[in-house]
Amino acid sequence: MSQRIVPTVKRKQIIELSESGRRMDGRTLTDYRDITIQTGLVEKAEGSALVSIGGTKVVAGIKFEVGDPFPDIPNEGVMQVGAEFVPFASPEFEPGKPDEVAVELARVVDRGLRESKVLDTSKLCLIPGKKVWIVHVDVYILDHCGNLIDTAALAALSAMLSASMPEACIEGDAIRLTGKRMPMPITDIPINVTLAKIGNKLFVDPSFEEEEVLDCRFSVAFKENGMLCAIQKGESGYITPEEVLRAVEIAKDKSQEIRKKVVESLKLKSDKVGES
Amino acid sequence: MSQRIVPTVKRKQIIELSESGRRMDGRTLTDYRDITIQTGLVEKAEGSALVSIGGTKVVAGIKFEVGDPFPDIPNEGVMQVGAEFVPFASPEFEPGKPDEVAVELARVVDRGLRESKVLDTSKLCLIPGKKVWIVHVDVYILDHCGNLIDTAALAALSAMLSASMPEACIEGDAIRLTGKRMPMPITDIPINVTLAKIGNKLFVDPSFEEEEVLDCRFSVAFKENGMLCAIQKGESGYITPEEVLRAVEIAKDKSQEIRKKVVESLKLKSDKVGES
Amino acid sequence: MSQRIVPTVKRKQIIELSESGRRMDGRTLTDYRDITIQTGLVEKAEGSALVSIGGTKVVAGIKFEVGDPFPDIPNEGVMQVGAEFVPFASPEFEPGKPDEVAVELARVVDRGLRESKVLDTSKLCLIPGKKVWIVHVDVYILDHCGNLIDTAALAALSAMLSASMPEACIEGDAIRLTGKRMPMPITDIPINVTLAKIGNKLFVDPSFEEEEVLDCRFSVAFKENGMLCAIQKGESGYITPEEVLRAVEIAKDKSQEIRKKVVESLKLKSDKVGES
Amino acid sequence: MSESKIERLISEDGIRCDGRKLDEIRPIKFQLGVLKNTDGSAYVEWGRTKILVGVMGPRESHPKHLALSDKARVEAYYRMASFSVEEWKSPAPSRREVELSKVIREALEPAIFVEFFPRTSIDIFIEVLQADGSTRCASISAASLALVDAGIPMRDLVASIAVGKVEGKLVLDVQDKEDKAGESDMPMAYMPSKNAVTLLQMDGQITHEEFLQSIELLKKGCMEVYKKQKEAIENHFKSAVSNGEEA
Amino acid sequence: MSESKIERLISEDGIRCDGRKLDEIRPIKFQLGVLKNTDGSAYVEWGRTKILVGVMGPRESHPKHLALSDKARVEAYYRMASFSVEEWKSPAPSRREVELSKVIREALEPAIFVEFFPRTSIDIFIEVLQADGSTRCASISAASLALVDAGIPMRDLVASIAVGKVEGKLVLDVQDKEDKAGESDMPMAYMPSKNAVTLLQMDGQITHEEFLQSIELLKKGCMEVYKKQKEAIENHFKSAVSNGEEA
Amino acid sequence: MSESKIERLISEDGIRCDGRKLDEIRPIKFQLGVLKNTDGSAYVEWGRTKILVGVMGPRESHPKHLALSDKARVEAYYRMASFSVEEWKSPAPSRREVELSKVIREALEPAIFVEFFPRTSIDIFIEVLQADGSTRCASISAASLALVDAGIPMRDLVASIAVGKVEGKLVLDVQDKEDKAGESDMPMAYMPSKNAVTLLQMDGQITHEEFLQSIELLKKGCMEVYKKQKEAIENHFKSAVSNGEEA
Repeated sequence: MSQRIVPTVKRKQIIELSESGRRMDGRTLTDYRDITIQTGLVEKAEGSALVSIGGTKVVAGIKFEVGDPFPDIPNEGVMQVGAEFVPFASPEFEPGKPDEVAVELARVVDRGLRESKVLDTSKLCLIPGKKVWIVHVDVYILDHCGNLIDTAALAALSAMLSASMPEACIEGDAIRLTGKRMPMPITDIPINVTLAKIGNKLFVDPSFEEEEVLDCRFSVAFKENGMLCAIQKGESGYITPEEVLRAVEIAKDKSQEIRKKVVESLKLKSDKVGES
Repeated sequence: MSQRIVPTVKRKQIIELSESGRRMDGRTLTDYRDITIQTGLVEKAEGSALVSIGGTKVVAGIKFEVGDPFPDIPNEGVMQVGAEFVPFASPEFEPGKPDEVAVELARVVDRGLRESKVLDTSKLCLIPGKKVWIVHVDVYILDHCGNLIDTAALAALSAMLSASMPEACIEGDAIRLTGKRMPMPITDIPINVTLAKIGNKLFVDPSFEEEEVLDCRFSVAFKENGMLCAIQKGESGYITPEEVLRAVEIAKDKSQEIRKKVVESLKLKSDKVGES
Repeated sequence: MSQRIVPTVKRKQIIELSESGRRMDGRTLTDYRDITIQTGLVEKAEGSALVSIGGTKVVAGIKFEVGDPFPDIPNEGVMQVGAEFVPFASPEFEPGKPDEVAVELARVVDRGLRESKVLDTSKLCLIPGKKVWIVHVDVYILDHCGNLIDTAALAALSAMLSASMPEACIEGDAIRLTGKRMPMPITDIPINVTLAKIGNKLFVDPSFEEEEVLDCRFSVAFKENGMLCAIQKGESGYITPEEVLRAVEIAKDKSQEIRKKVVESLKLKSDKVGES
Repeated sequence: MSESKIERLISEDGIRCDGRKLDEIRPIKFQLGVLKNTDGSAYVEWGRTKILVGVMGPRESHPKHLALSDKARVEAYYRMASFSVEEWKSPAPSRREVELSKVIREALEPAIFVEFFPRTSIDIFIEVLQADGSTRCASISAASLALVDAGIPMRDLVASIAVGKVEGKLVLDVQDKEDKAGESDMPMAYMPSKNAVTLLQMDGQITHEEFLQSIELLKKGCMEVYKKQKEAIENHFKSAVSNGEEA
Repeated sequence: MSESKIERLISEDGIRCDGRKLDEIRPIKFQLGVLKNTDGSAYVEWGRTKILVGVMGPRESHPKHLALSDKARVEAYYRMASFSVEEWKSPAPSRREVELSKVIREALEPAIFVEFFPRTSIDIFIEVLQADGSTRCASISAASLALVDAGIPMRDLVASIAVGKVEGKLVLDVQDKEDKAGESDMPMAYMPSKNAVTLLQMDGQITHEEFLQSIELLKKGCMEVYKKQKEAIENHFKSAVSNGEEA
Repeated sequence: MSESKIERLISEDGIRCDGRKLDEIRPIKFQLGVLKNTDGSAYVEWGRTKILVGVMGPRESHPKHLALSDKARVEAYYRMASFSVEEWKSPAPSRREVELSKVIREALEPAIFVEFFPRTSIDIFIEVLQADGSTRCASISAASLALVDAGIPMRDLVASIAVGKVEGKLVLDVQDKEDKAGESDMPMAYMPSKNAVTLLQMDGQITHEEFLQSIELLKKGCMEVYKKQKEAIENHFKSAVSNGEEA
């Protein structure tokens, strides 16, 4: 039998501390831990980024592949998002066990990118109806100290923003790579912000120990223009509609803060994105 | 260790009762339980049927797909039969465990349909040697109260009999669906009849409790013209050659009875089938 | 918990006996057990061989299939080597469990054949860039009494040496088989020799009981011209560089002995191989 | 997605392609106790969406090492029949089915008194016979009834519905056609008496203002589903009593 | 199926393409005790069909929770080598192999005194090296001998053979070519001393009259196989004795 | 393999395409203690090859029946990230990854005092972030350091390197380009203080004379890697002490 030592003592501590607006690691309820973004680590990938939020570490890589379009959108490229839990990231990850947590993570990261139309897939068509670029966006969880969704989303985004794509030349039915590179057709910088509900408080960017005692998780992604582009409530607790509204308000502010960080880290001309 | 409470007491009761030609649920040895056939439940499928025999409930659906022919029969469509055990159908079915019982069920249903040539696959060719219709016939076991084979076979058959197929228009190498529907090329109404051997008696349409104590199962399928088109003995007991002959005699009668029921339920003009 | 009765007593016996140059089954340290090679057992395969070394028995079969070339070598056929452990070969093999031991075995056999260029894949192209012969070389372990690698490698080699391939006729984009057979483009007779290190002695062709107590396994393959074409150290012990050199010396001699045996068994004109 | 955009999904006077008003839900028909081999079951027809739910448990956990010492282990299995969608679907669970199984479980577990049944399992099996939009909402709503049918004590029923944005307008209870052509989809699951949101997801793009409106619309929609759930329970037990048998 | 129909499989005077009469079985060669690491084994060459069978057990069940408290658990694993058939076959078990494993187990289990060995497993591993028709019959017949070789007490040997309908005529012991071109295939397994049919299957189309004739022909064929099985056992134990060793 | 042979990989004065001499190794940078959730970890940049290794254990074996009564059970899992190679790689482990996991485990286990930790597991997880040749050598060398970081007692460090034959010449520490165009690849793992070869493989064709030279070159190369490993350990514990914390 699985021995779940319900960390009731720790939960009590965390809630008590939160009454005075503070957390175990010294943060306020709306603080993120330190965020670092390093791009270009994997030179063989079309784009890559190593992102950490506090101790949580995720690497993302982008690979291009020539493939078939979906029959219903024959002139658009395909973006495929995958998430892998490297077993050394946490004692709880077992090798080779595809897990609903990894599936959910991949799909939430995917939706954040896809629904904001971060990638203009109409520009990834090679031979209409026949061949398109498949863009693989894979995130690998290297160290799990809480808030995987935001870290993974940020890694995937940073890898895409820093990526260049192969230039292809179409000669009849043949696709020839010129060996040159061109920028990716990126149109937005969507940012995902996750909060934990513990007791009746909301904790931005929950740490591992906060996640162990949370009621539920709430993630929301914002486009540059402030529109919401993805929401995901997670875990087996509940949240009130009023808390949802509050969470969205907080997340909106934090998303702008993080987007600024991304723009600075990647030395993007923020206004340039959106034109592609 | 698996605790098999061998139901010896129940077996004794069932055998004793059968001496006077009766069964636990009041039937004679050659009675079927009530049979109901409801078609058209799944409008999105090309054909569908919900069939119950007593408490046993199976839904079948037909889907068409354009696909490649088998190399050795390049001008014929392909029929693929699958069987899924929905875990709520029985406490013994586990989620996601593909099981030899499901495989046997699918293959027995398949043979009953295939060997009777119920579907004229030569009429399912789209582009000779290149593209044909793949006809998926999938049965889902919803409630298991005994005699899955007959119920599943009847559900698959009823779904096929009630199905219509998409009309396709070939323009060069392109296949265009007109949006219209046309009847399926059905050529027979094969009926499968299953008996259980318990002691030295044969029980038509065994119930779940009869199946728990049976020696073996014997299934035989008949075409409209009375020819046998499939036999399957099942389970780890034996049957004598004499009992086999007796079982076939009984099954032949029952198959006609059930075929009549099918024709009435589906309002088929029985004589029309076979012409297609 | 897995009960590993470490056979320390047996190990001690084996080492003591080896001091006087002898082994439990009467062999010297450099003797192979009896080798038998029977080809042509499976007439339906393009080539087949049943090889035994002592009690170890392996059957190999060759099948040809038309398939796609690898994109980076578009004008060469493809050789695929597989290894299956039939569960009756050893009480330790479980049905359906793909095992790292089988994977290693297949890859070591593969490398022995591939690196010696035993098969001239450039002669297996059908339609340049489009269709080539896929040559399946599958070994099935039937009885495991030690030294699987050498037995499997010898079975695979013998099957290839005894194989003939289908003659194909290219008519435009169509491939027609003439029904005739032609010899395989074989260019070498690589031989794999395996030694076990037990204590500070090297044992050629280890038996099952020797394998149970070995420190490590060392396999090396030689081409006809004496060049080394594959090495694999195995198991969780070590070997010194000096022992490695000694092992290679011994193996070189043994490889010539076994090659002679192969040539005789298959009635090959040894000088003919290498011309193809 | 392949729907031609020329076909309007909402008419100028705010009527949707199936005749509904913007905030009108589809006809919903719940039925309890429809399966014989489960501890509880329910069937729902929600427009053309048709789903069967069976509950097994509380029962011994299998394998045992997965049992929890302080509460029941709840699992949900959301599966679509191969013929339930436009294109034939392989029976192997897709990543979508895996994720939906997880969020459905998380939507239902807060409603169950899991602490009453330590060391046991409660398995919720969902089979979508026909999918025409909002299958997760219909699944959650029907599963609540199957849990009631199984006699498992609940804090409240979980009612669920989705709001979508179609041609710039918020619409309640999106069907498949609207979902595919629409700009967003936002399903919510809600326990009214607890004011508890147990599922909330969103795809697509909406403004903050639309988000606020959506939440209101979702609450209204959930209350309507909740009412239908209660009626279904009442009818079920009434007929059980009149039949002189246990439900 | 790709066989041209112009080639006649049965000549006018009732001789089949391999020279046999309609009710004549192929040359069958059984051999016991062919493997070293099993508890029992057998090899059969049945025409060009070649099959190895190994039996492990009775031995401790693994995993333990599958053990049965009142009898041995019998499992059969029927597998075809990748090179055993015309086209290369992937080693992953096909649905056909899964079904055949089941019916072969069910054909053999009635012959074994399983009640003598509660809590144990008896595993029957079958490897088809070359398939030329009637592989399930050859497997069952050879597995019976492997069980004998393993010293497992049996009620009787199980003998098995198939009848087919080819060009309108019933023929005994169908080979691959006849099976593929033929109108039906009907394998049976039989314990003569018990008058017990332990396997019976049929594919294709036959009249009631042909069915009755087939059963008779199958009984005759099984008796011939049975005789060959007994001879093989006798030869095996005779040579074991003359070698002064245990079989 | 698709490399055009016209491009020379070694210049006339014996300089390789990346500027190295024939017996010169690439820049190697080891770092210990890079992960938070492991018992020990290491990161290596070996030319452009980049690998992370995490060690978990000694810890309770799971599942328990795999535990060994007389020693720790060592497992290695070598995996390549999907983006680590030229073409996108499916995350499902390939046969190559399975074999490499085995030989890496067998290269490391002789160095570990496994007999100190009966009934436990030591799991070595290797993630290749970028592969540019010699990934197994880099993995083994880095894993040795991760084991040290985990405080697991070792007989010696295992240092590993490969020799290749390129354009007829033996070269030390092959990178990807040389491996693919080269005539052979021969990786070795070595515990210098024990004079113990724990891994040795070879692909390709070499003469006996070249084989003898390769072994010498490999020993020299391993000694250089060994030196770098020791430096990395020293630096790590020095900085740990200066930070006043446990490594």
